[in-house]
Order: sequence, then C-alpha cells, then structure tokens
Amino acid sequence: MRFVFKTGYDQDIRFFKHTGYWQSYGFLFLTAVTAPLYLGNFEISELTQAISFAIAGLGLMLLVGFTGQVSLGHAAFFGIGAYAQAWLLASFDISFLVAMPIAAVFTGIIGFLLAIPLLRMTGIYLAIGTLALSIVLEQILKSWKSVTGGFDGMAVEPASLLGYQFNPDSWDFYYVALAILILVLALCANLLRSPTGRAMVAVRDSEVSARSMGVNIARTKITAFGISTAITGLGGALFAHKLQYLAPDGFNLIISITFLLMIVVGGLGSLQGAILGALVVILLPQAITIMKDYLPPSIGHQPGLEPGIFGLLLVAFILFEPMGIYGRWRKIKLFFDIFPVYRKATFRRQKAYLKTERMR
Amino acid sequence: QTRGVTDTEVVVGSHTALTGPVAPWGVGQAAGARMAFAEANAKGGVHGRKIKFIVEDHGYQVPKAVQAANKLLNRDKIFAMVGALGTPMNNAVLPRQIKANVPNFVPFTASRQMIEPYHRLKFLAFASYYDQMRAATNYFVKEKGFKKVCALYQDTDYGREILQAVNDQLKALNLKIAGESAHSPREKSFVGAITKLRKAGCQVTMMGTIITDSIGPFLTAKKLGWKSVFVGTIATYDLIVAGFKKGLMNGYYAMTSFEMIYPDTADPAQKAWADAFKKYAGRPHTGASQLGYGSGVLFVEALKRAGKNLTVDSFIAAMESLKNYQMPIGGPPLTFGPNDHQGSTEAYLAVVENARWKTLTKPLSY
Amino acid sequence: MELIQVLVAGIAQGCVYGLIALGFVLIYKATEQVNFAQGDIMMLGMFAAFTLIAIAGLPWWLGALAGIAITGVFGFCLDAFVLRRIIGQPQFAVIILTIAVGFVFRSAAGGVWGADPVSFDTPYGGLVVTLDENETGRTVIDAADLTIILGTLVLVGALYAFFRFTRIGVAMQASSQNQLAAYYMGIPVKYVISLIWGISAAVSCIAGILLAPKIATFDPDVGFLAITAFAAAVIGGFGSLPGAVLGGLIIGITEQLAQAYLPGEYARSIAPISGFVILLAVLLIRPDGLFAQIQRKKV
Amino acid sequence: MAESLPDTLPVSPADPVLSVRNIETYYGPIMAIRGVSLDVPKGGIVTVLGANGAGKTTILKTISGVMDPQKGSVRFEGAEIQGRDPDWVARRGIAHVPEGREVFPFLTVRENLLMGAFARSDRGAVAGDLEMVYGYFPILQERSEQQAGYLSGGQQQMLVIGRALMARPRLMLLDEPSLGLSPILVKEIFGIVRRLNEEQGVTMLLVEQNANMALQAADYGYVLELGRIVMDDECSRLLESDDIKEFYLGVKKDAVRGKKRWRRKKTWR
Amino acid sequence: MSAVLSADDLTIRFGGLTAVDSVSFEVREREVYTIVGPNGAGKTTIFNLISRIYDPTEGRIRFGGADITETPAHRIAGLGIARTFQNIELFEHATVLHNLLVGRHCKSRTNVFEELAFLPKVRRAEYAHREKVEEVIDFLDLQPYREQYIANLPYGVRKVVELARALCTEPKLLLLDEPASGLSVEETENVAFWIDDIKNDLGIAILMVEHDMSLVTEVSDRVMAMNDGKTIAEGTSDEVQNHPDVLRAYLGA
Ligand SMILES: Nc1ncnc2c1ncn2[C@@H]1O[C@H](COP(=O)(O)OP(=O)(O)OP(=O)(O)O)[C@@H](O)[C@H]1O
Ligand SMILES: Nc1ncnc2c1ncn2[C@@H]1O[C@H](COP(=O)(O)OP(=O)(O)OP(=O)(O)O)[C@@H](O)[C@H]1O
Ligand SMILES: [Mg+2]
Ligand SMILES: [Mg+2]
Repeated sequence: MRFVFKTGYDQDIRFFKHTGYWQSYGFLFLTAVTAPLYLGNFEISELTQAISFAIAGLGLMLLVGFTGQVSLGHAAFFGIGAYAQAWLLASFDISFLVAMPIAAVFTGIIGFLLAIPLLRMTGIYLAIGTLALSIVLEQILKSWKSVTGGFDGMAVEPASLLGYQFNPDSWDFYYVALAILILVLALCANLLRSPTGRAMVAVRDSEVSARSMGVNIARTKITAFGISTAITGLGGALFAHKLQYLAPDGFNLIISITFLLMIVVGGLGSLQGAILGALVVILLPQAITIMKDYLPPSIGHQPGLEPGIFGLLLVAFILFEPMGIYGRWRKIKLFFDIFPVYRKATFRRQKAYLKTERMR
Repeated sequence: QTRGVTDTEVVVGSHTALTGPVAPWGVGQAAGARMAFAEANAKGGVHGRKIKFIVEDHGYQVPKAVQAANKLLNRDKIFAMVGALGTPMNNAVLPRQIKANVPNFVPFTASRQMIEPYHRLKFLAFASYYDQMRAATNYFVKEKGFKKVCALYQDTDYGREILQAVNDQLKALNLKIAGESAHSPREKSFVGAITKLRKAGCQVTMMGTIITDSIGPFLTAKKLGWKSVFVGTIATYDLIVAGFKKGLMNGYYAMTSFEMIYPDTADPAQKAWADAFKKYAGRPHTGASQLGYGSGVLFVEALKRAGKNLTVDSFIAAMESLKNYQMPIGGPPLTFGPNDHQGSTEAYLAVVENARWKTLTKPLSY
Repeated sequence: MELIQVLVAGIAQGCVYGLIALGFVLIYKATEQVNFAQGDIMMLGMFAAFTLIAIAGLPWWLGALAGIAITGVFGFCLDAFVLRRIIGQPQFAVIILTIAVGFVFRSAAGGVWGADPVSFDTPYGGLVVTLDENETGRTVIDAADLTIILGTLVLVGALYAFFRFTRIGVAMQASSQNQLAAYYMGIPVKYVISLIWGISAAVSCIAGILLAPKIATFDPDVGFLAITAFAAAVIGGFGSLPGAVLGGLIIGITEQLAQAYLPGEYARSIAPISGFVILLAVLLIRPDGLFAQIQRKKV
Repeated sequence: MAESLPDTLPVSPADPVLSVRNIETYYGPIMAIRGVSLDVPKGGIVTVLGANGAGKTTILKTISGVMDPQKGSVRFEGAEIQGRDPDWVARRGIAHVPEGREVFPFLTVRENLLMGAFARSDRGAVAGDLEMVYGYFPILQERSEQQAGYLSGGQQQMLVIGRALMARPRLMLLDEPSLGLSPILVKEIFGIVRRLNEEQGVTMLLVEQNANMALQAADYGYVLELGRIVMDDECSRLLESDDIKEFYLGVKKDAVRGKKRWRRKKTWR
Repeated sequence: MSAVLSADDLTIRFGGLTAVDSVSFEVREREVYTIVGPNGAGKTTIFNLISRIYDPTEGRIRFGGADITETPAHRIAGLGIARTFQNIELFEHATVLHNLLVGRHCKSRTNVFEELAFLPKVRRAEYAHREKVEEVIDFLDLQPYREQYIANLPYGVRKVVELARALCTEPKLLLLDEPASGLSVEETENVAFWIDDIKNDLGIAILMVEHDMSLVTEVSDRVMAMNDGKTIAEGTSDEVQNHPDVLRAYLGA
C-alpha cells in the first residue's frame, strides 16, 4: 500500500508524481535506450515503425481521447506530413531534423484550417466527414503531380546529419525516432497540464458547462485539431524516412482505422495508451506472422490467417478489457497500491448503462 | 558468404497480397511459385541447396509491405525477392532491398516502374502494362483502322499507366484520345461511364481495369446495345473474366504474355502440369498460378546457371545469359542481357470465345 | 433519354447504398452502436445465399429466403454471444469490436470460400425493359435495378412503420436513448438489442441478394461497399431510415452524373470521389445530416 | 463487522413483501453498502433516511437489479430477485422512480408514459391510467406531444413519476420523488403516494431528503449512515427522536447553526 | 445601490411556446435575488438567456452597464457571470481539482505555444490558479474530495463542487439554479451560510432559483415569482409568499 503525502502544488503539476513513477518510467526508458544492445535490426526496425505510428497515435489521442472528437481521416494528415517532409528535403538543402518540424507545422496549419468548417460536426458525422476529407486529400496527392509525383510516387531523401547517413532499419534511426517520441510525449503532457488541455477535456465531457466556464468551444476544438494533426504529421514525416518511398495510396482508410485501433486498444484518454496501442497493433501481426513460420504448411500457408487471428485477438481483448491496456494497467497498479485491502469485487465489472449521445 | 545462401539452403521471399482486393492473384501466384520450388526441392534442390520460400501477406497496403520486407530482409535474410506483388508496395520496398543487395526478381506486377529506371537488381520477365497497351492501340488503329480510341480506367497507378500508354501511342500515330472515364477501384455501376464513351463514339476502349471493373463496363455496354470493342491488359486475362456466366463475356479482348491452360483442350504436358498443380495446391490453377509457377521455374533456372558458387553477381550473370528462353507456361521467348533485364516487351492479343480465352495473334509490339 | 438512363442507374445505385445503409441505421436507431462490420455481415449473407443457390442448387427464392433467415439468426447470435458482453461500455469499444469482428469475418470467408470472385444466378438476371432504341444503342431499365428500387421502398416503408407504430419498435428507440430507464420500464433491453442485430443482419442479406445480380461478382471484400453506404447514412442523418435512402440516392446519382458528364481532366480527378465530395458539401451545410434527431441538451 | 449483523431484524414487520438481507454493494473498490438488511411489509410505506452519500440510492439500485451486490439476498414476494436483470425485476411488479430524471429525451411525453406500461399485459387499462396520470399532472397532458428532453427539470420529474405509475406496480421504489418540484407539487406527490398506497394497496419504499414529509407519509423508517443502517423504528417514534430531529428535520436550528459556525474554519479572504 | 444585472422585457419562444414572456428585473450589488415559480415557469430559461445559451426573441440583458445580449456564451464567464446547473453539469471523467481548475479557464492568459513548452510563465500561472482553487476548496470544505473523480461522488457533493467551480471564476454575479435541491436539511443550512458569506465577504451578487422556501426566506433580499413565463409578483420574501397568485400557483394554500 502506498501513501503519498503532498507537500506542494508542484507535486500535482510534475510529470512524475512520486518515486514510483521515477522507478517505473526510468526503467522503461532504460529498456528503450538499451534495446539495440539485445535486439536485432528486424526488431529495432519494427520498433521504429511502431514509434512513428505511436507519434501519430498521440496526435489522434489528443483529439479523440482528450477532446472527444473522432477522426477517421488522420491517415491523410500522416500522409501530408510524410509528403511535406519528402518535398522539403527534395526542394531545399536542409537537414531532415529541420524539415521535420516544418512538415509538422505545415500539416498542423492545414489541419487547423480544415477544422474550421469541419468542427461544426460531431460524433459519427465528424468521423465520416474526416473520412471523406481524407479521401479528397488523397486524391489531391494523386493529382498534384508536380509536387507529389502523382501515382509514380516520390522517393524520400535519406535522413542524414553532418554527413552521417541514417539507416532507417537500424539502431541509429531508432534513436532519432525515440528522441522524437519522448519530445512529443513531453509536449502532449505539457499541454494536458495547462489550461488548453483542461479545456479540451472539458469540451469532451460537457460542452454546455465548458462554455459557461469561459471555454471557447470552437477555438478549443480547432486548436486541438491543429495540434493533433501537427503531431500526426510529425509521425508521418518520421515514417517517410522509414518508408523511403511515398505512394498516395499508402495513406488510406485502413491506416486511419489502424490509428483508431491503436488508441482504443491502448486505452482512450491516456498518453501511455497511444504508445502501448501502437506497440500492440504494429507488433502483434508481425508476431503472428513469425509464429506462422513455425506452423505446418497446411495451416501456415492458409491465406488470410494473420488478419483473422489478429481480429480474434482484438475481439478477445476488447471483451476482456474494453478500457484498453492502460485501463488494465491502472487496475493492476491499484491492486498493488491498495495491496492488502483489495478484494475480488474491486475488479469486477459492474453493470453499465448507456445514454444517448445525440444530446449535446 | 552470400546472405540467405548456405551449402544446403537458399532462402527467398515474397511480399504479396493474400488478403485484400487482389488476393485472388496473390494466392494463386504464391501457390504456383511454391510448387515450382517444391518440384526443384523434390529433385534434391539446386546444386544441393533446397529453396526455402517465405511468403508474407501485405494485404495490398504499403506500411504492411514495409513491415513484411523488414522481416524478409532483416530477419529471414533472404537471397532474393521473388514475385513481390503490387506496384506501390514494390516501390516502397525497393530502396531498402537494393541497399541490402537483394535482387527483385520478376515482381508480380507489370508496371513500367518495375524495370525503369534500369537497375542491375531489377528483373522483369514480360511486357509491361505500358508495352501491352501501346501494342494493342497500335494494333487496333493500324490493323482494324479504328480512329476513335478511348480509355476507361480505374483511378490508380495502374489505370494511369494504361492511360499514358494509350495517349503516347496515339500521339505516335498522330491521333488524339476520343474519350476517357475514370472510376474508383470499387466502383460497381458503369452506366454513366458507358453513356459518356458511347457519346464520344469510341470504336475501341482500352481498359485500365482488373476483374470486376472489366466485367461491369463490358456488360453494361452490352445491355445498352452498344457494340464496341473493349481491350484489357494481362490483368484482365483471367479465368473469371472469360468464364463469367458461361459466355456473357464473349467478345472481350485482352493482351497477355502467356497462354491460359485449359486442361481439357491442352496438350498432354500442359494437362499434366494442371493436374499436378491441382494435386499440389488442392484447387484448380489460375492464370496467376501459371505466372507464379513460371517465375519460380525461371528462378530455379537462374540458380542452376549461377552454379555452385551462388552470389548475387553470379545470379545476375546467370540471368543475363538467358537467351530465347521458353517459359513452360508459354509466352514469347525471353532474352536478357547486360543492361536489359526485361525478358520480352511483346504480348499477344486474346479474345473470349465460348467463355474461354483464345489467342488471336502472334506476339505484338509497337 | 440518355439522361434518363443515367438517372435510373444513379437511382438504382443509390438504392444499393441506401439498402446497405439501412442495416447501419437500424442498429444505430435501436442501440446507438455503430457497426463497422455491417458490410462484412452483408458479405456473409451473400456467401450464404451463394452456397445455397450456386453450390447446393436450391431454387433462387428458396435459397434467398433461407440465406436471409440464416443471416438473421447469425446477427442475433453475434450480438447475444459476443457484443452483449460489453453492453453498456462506451461506443468506442463497440466500434473497435465490430472492426475486429469484420477482420475475422473476412478472413473466415476467405478461408471457406476462397478469395476468388463468385456469383450466383438470379431468375431475373439480365432481363431488361427497353424504353427506347436507336442505332447507337438503347435506353433500358435493368430488372436487377428495378428489384433493388422496389425492395428498398418496401423495406424502408416496413421498417419505418415498425419503429413508428409498434410497441417493440418504440421500445427499441427508448433503449437507445436511455438504457437504464428502458430497463426500469421492464423492456428486455438485451433481447431487444439482439433482435435488432438479427433484423439488421437479415436486411443486409436482403441488400446483398438484391445487389448480387447488379455487381457481376463478389468476393470477401465486397463489404467495403459499406463505406459509401456509411456516407449515405450520414448524409441522411444517422438514425433516420428515409434519410439513409435519400442519402444513398444523392450519392448514387451524383456518382453516375459525374461519370457521364464531367469532362476529361475533372473526370480523372473528381469522378472517382464524387460521392465523398457531395457528402462533404452536405455536411458543411448541415453538420448533422438532413434528418438527424439531435437535441441541444436542456440544462 | 458487517458480516456479524443478525439475520433477522430486531423489529421485523410481519409479512414482508420485500426483504433485503445483508447486502454489500461496491462501486469498483468503494464499498457503498456495508451489509444492509431491511423489510418492507405488504401495503406499507417504508422510508430510508440518510445524509448525502449514505447509500440510499445504491440500496434502491441494488433492489431493482441495476447494481449487483457482492453479497446478500433480495427477496420479493418470496422469490429471490438478486442478480437478475433490472428489466426482469421490473416485469415482476417493481417500479423504480430513479434519481436523475431518466426520461427518453427523443420520445414524446405520451410515448414516454406509454413506455411505462410496456411490461403490462392488461393493455385495455392503459388508456385509463394515462388519463389518471394526466389528472395528477395536467402539465404533462399539455405537453403530451413535446419531446421529453425539452421539459423543465420539474416537469421531467413529474414525467418519471407518472411513467412509473403507468406500470401499475405492486412495489414502488421512489428515489427522492420531490426533487426540484414546487412546494405545491411536493405536497401533491406525497398525497399521491398515500392515495396509491391506500386505494390500490401499492407498497412503497421511499427515499427522501425531505425527511419531515417522508416521515409523515411513511409508516416505518430506517436511518442509513455510511452504508449501514444505524436506526430503525416506527415513523411516529422516529419523529420524536432527538437525533432525528437535529440531523434530519433541522429542528433546533440555532443550536446546530452555532455549532457549525464555530466548527467552520474561516480561512477564506 | 447600482444594478449589476438588468433584464428588460426578456422574451423567448420555442416554437409556439412562450417560455419567458417580457420579464424585466434587476439584480443589485451585494444582493441575493431569488426567482421562484412553479415547474416550467421559465426560471431556468432565464438563466440560460443570461448565460447566453439561448438567444432571446426579444429584450435586452445588461451586465455592469454593458449590453451582453449579443455576447458569445464563452465570454460570459470572463465578464464575471458564473452559474451552476439544475441537473449538474460537471466534467464526469475528471477529478474535483481538475473541474475547479477548468473554472479558472476564463482567467488564464497563456497561449497554447507557451503551454506546449510549459514555460516558467505557465508554471507560475498554474500556481496562481491552484492557489485560488485551494481557497475555494477550503471555503467549501471540499478537501476530502480533491482527488476524487466526479463519477464517484454522491449527488450532494457534486452540487457543492458545482458551486465551487462557479466560484473559481471569481464572478461578480453568481447564478444558482436550485442550489439546495436534493440536499438534506443540514446541507441546506451549509448552503445558506455559503450564500451569506459569498454575498457579504466576497461581495458577489447572487441570482438564485430555488424551491425550498425556508432557504429562500432565509437568504433572499428580494424575490420574484413567475408563472407561465410572466412575472406575477416581486418584493421581499414575505410579500411574495403572501401574494394570492403565488399562493395559488406555487405554494398551495
Ligand atoms: N458511480 C459511482 N461510482 C463510484 N462510487 C459511487 C458512484 N455512485 C455513488 N458512489 C458512492 O457511493 C456512496 C453512496 O452513494 P448513493 O448515491 O447511494 O448515496 P445517496 O444516499 O443516494 O446520496 P444522495 O442523497 O446524494 O443521493 C457515495 O459515497 C458515493 O461516493
Ligand atoms: N429548448 C427548449 N425547447 C422547447 N421548450 C423548452 C426549451 N427549454 C425550455 N422549454 C420549455 O420552457 C418552459 C420553461 O422551462 P424552464 O426550464 O425554464 O422551467 P423552470 O422554471 O426552470 O422549471 P423547473 O422548476 O421545473 O426547473 C418549460 O415548459 C419547457 O418545456
Ligand atoms: Mg441518491
Ligand atoms: Mg429549472
């Protein structure tokens, strides 16, 4: 059982509320940093891909998990970030580290502008509206040949710094990705502990009372959309280097759905959830694939096996823990925090009842 | 030591679509290639090396293809990529594959980009879509005297390549395209498109389509009583297209680089192959399995020629030594050479008759 | 005449979207769940009919009826055994669950029926009513289109009446608006939800069966048509049955008109996505679709 | 502690139509009800008093099956109803007037009321009951075609009560029925409660903050604190109790006031 | 005493229903002004008009001399009008502390870029907000609930949290919609104290809707009674409570 005695306001503002946080997150950080020591290029490369998706997921998490606005179109912003990065590197003689924030901000500005008309919609309408928008954006990527290369696609200049060329499938680029992830995490956490972040959560929970507390709903939503798309764009810029070649159909609905899967599986409403979700959704299919290699050919060569197994695992997972991995983690933590006095009842699911979401 | 090669084994891989929109091809092709390798392995392998073939599914999605390639290149350490499916997927994987010095052997897409620009690691067996449609346009204008050539294509990289071919060839013939119509790959209704092309008076419509979106427009035109010629690429040279509702597709043309094997009318060798395939895969073969098998056999041939000391260089040299090689699945003879990694640029014209494909011409060129 | 031809085709295509959208809307109306597996349930229904008609050789009508019944029961069971376990959890859990279920369905269908496109014969397949004929061709109404249009009208009417006038229909709406209160009224909420899943699945199967002669072939991915149907439902105002059909018509007609009349360059860039462009346009003017039931919360 | 409570109550009313035994109910890790037992006699009116957060609502929810207790049993007319779904419980003849104005916002007022009669088999009598409810609350008739979501707070409260009446229950669970109603209607509500009880023999379990009214309307009362029953007696006797007077009826105002004043930390300013 | 808030001829119609029918009143400084009336009289609607959730069909609203009839709803809190809700509108999935900090939103002056970097300026502002919030927590005795999620709180505490959140905006005028409904006698007394303190110590004017007549009598300086959207009586608590129309329509003889 853990008792935390609060001695100052800072304790509530800090990222790491008590030593337990330091220990567990420090451990995580060490694990992540030392990963290349005991993992091969394959695993490291997968992790890098997961990280770029996690960054995009963090962007979507801000929007869906904290502001309560659903987007089925984030793949398009992922794509815009990727293309912007590729175009910047192709057109100007700048370092990829300089190009990345520019690409992110550019994506954010587009997201911000698009949000102005979009955010009159809510719920399922917003979801489908963003989906339609992403289809239109994809079409622009296809048609704007002079910039995007159209259907021929576009090669991405390799990431290099002071003459050192990064290998996107290797440890060096992994560290770049990890550093960006940590930076983005810090930015998101900062946002969430300041007024704008609280306003976002307020908008999510009750628009009327948020407005009565002086929250400008439209502005909060649009800001959230802008920041969310900027972060997703940053993920895209990173992913561009991972991909090395961009094609317009690489950023379609399936990717948007993947993002959504990630944040729900990870646990809506927590930054940790976005990362956990990305790890699961990106790495699990690969794990299934590898397992498949050890199955007898009569089963292993069955087409469509991975998505099926993946789907089944997801089904089982959601049935078992609709609150996502982070939700489960919190329960486990609670178990230890209140250790001797826990009871089985603590973790039993009470009946729950839904109310209409058509009242706003 | 060359990656993926030991004294007893050579590991090759493929990223393909076993699910998603083009799964029928991926599944058929993977089975065909597997069978070719299984046959070689049954004979004790090539130079004592068994071929281990690892197929990864990308469901026709780029990020998954990158993941699949990561596994094949970094975990399985393949020697060559054989029959990787999908133009965008191949494009996405190629940079890292080339960096890893892994040949891209006969990808399962006839896009021009698979061979252009030239790279020593890239190999394509047959005519590209672009070659096919230029040849077809050339044929219908020159041989049939058609003046009004149109294009109906899906709005994808593939469809656009066909549009490009038609435009380029018409330009070479001093003509202009008479009409065009684009649709999304999942389009199901073509009345609007056919109405437009009919109004444009198209005599022949070049199709940048695959299976369902070839059947749809053709039948719609029939329904509307419009008699015009429709020509597809090898992507529509498919058993389902020809056999649809036992004869409804009669009169539909397609370009192809090989000839479909119909067991009941085939020569004994082909029939034996068809039976063997059915036995091996548990289902009848398709065009894709013929192609997959063909590429597998070609790969085995190259391994044989490369000799005991298998390296990427010896493999490339072996490929470049192939002259007038005849695929077991038919098709024009293949000739490779230094700086020429495309086996052939010619294709046949075929038509559906009695719900079956019938080859009409000698290999065409432009 | 040419315009009529295009319009009829657009209407028929619109009804297709509308029919599929009905499935979504039913479930939403009764539970406020959004079923992302709707298209895949339709796909299973089509394959069920395919198995009964093309493989088992049942007469078309018998196979169709049996297929509808089987799919309906399947939908009921899907809810009763899978979705019910997370009843009351946030909408999102349901969305993700149905996405995952869709993965499983597609994979299973691929395993059972293979990835190749298939088709089955319909008694009226290929029949056309010729309205006009000249040397360049004719104007026709396809029997397949006609059945789709008729089927849509009948289904929408019947379902609308069901929700509006029957006790269980009103109870379904009640349970979507306030589950807890519905329980207090003695409404068997769980059963009601399973029931609507069953009905929705059956409706999807009807949609699929009517669709089959129109789309030549189908494969395990045919369910992706539901994405456009989704757009249709949203245009109409999610939860409104006539709205779904109207939304479908708007999209279907737009698509066909765009195919037929957009000139070259635009045809290339806009025609393939015209449905979604019109969707955006509608949503920008009416952010809640045309007929949505939305209230400003009374505080 | 909770487990050691006796299985029978010190003063057990004869012939209980509802009997709750030793229930323990949790919200996640929080134990809201810590072993409560109570009985409601047939045709009686029983009230539960308690401060905010004492667990009154939770008891009612546990009875009607909206929440599952971890332990204990709830018997209605001799049958165990604990662990059942709330709709099943409702169909057995228990109507719950919940707190929080749970209306169906998009249905009209009339449809809301008719939903109250969903589980009834005597369809013929429904129209008459609708008239009866309209008689009690004329404003509902005026607004009968309006969507319920737009009603004022008090009107929604009337609707919820009226809807429960439409079910013709044998037992009514009333959770703060007078909440947000005008003084005239508060009196009316208690009048209705008595009338239904006397004329139709409906058994009532009443939870109220308005302890004065509740104790006057009811026959028997329980006092709940922090999830435990701390006192129970005839209402007439409870009304006399000093503690009840002080804490629930607000008599001895000045005394309480003075104490509170003194206790309050004045750190403000 | 000057008027903090004045409403002139406020009218709003919903379709055919006139929910508020040319109502005029003013709230003066350091005064508790109470609106009573039967259910559906239009009391909450007046609150919604003042907090600009509804647009009046006719009439003007003035606050501190400025016309706010057209001010967007999110500016109202910044101007100094805070409110509570009849049906409790808290941010359910957040802690009490978080809810109160949202109440400080109208006072926050940092922009989103500063916040992303969490500049020292932002940190200082956070301290200041927190300081204020703690004052309010102290004032309303909410210490035990500071870290709890709203979803886990009983109704009565939620009501207090709503009051606290409104106070966090440092208002000049507080709108309280049935602050004592659902509260026990003891808690209602607390509310009476708080209202006194808010009025006297903080100098905040209060506009209140309440059905508990003992509370109304105890704290109100002036009372207005409404029925069917119209004013039927105005005056001191006693005057209004003895008005025949009020007796008939609202209190019951
Ligand atoms: N949804 C919930 N989640 C967690 N805890 C809850 C929840 N609802 C209530 N509680 C807790 O359970 C206890 C009892 O709550 P309950 O609502 O039954 O009280 P009550 O006596 O009805 O109070 P009130 O008079 O305010 O309605 C309270 O302490 C509260 O903190
Ligand atoms: N948005 C709306 N649309 C339609 N009618 C409304 C709307 N808001 C309020 N009304 C109606 O206006 C009338 C006044 O409602 P209001 O909420 O102001 O009542 P109130 O005086 O606060 O009553 P209570 O004491 O019951 O809370 C009610 O009859 C209500 O039905
Ligand atoms: Mg309660
Ligand atoms: Mg009110």
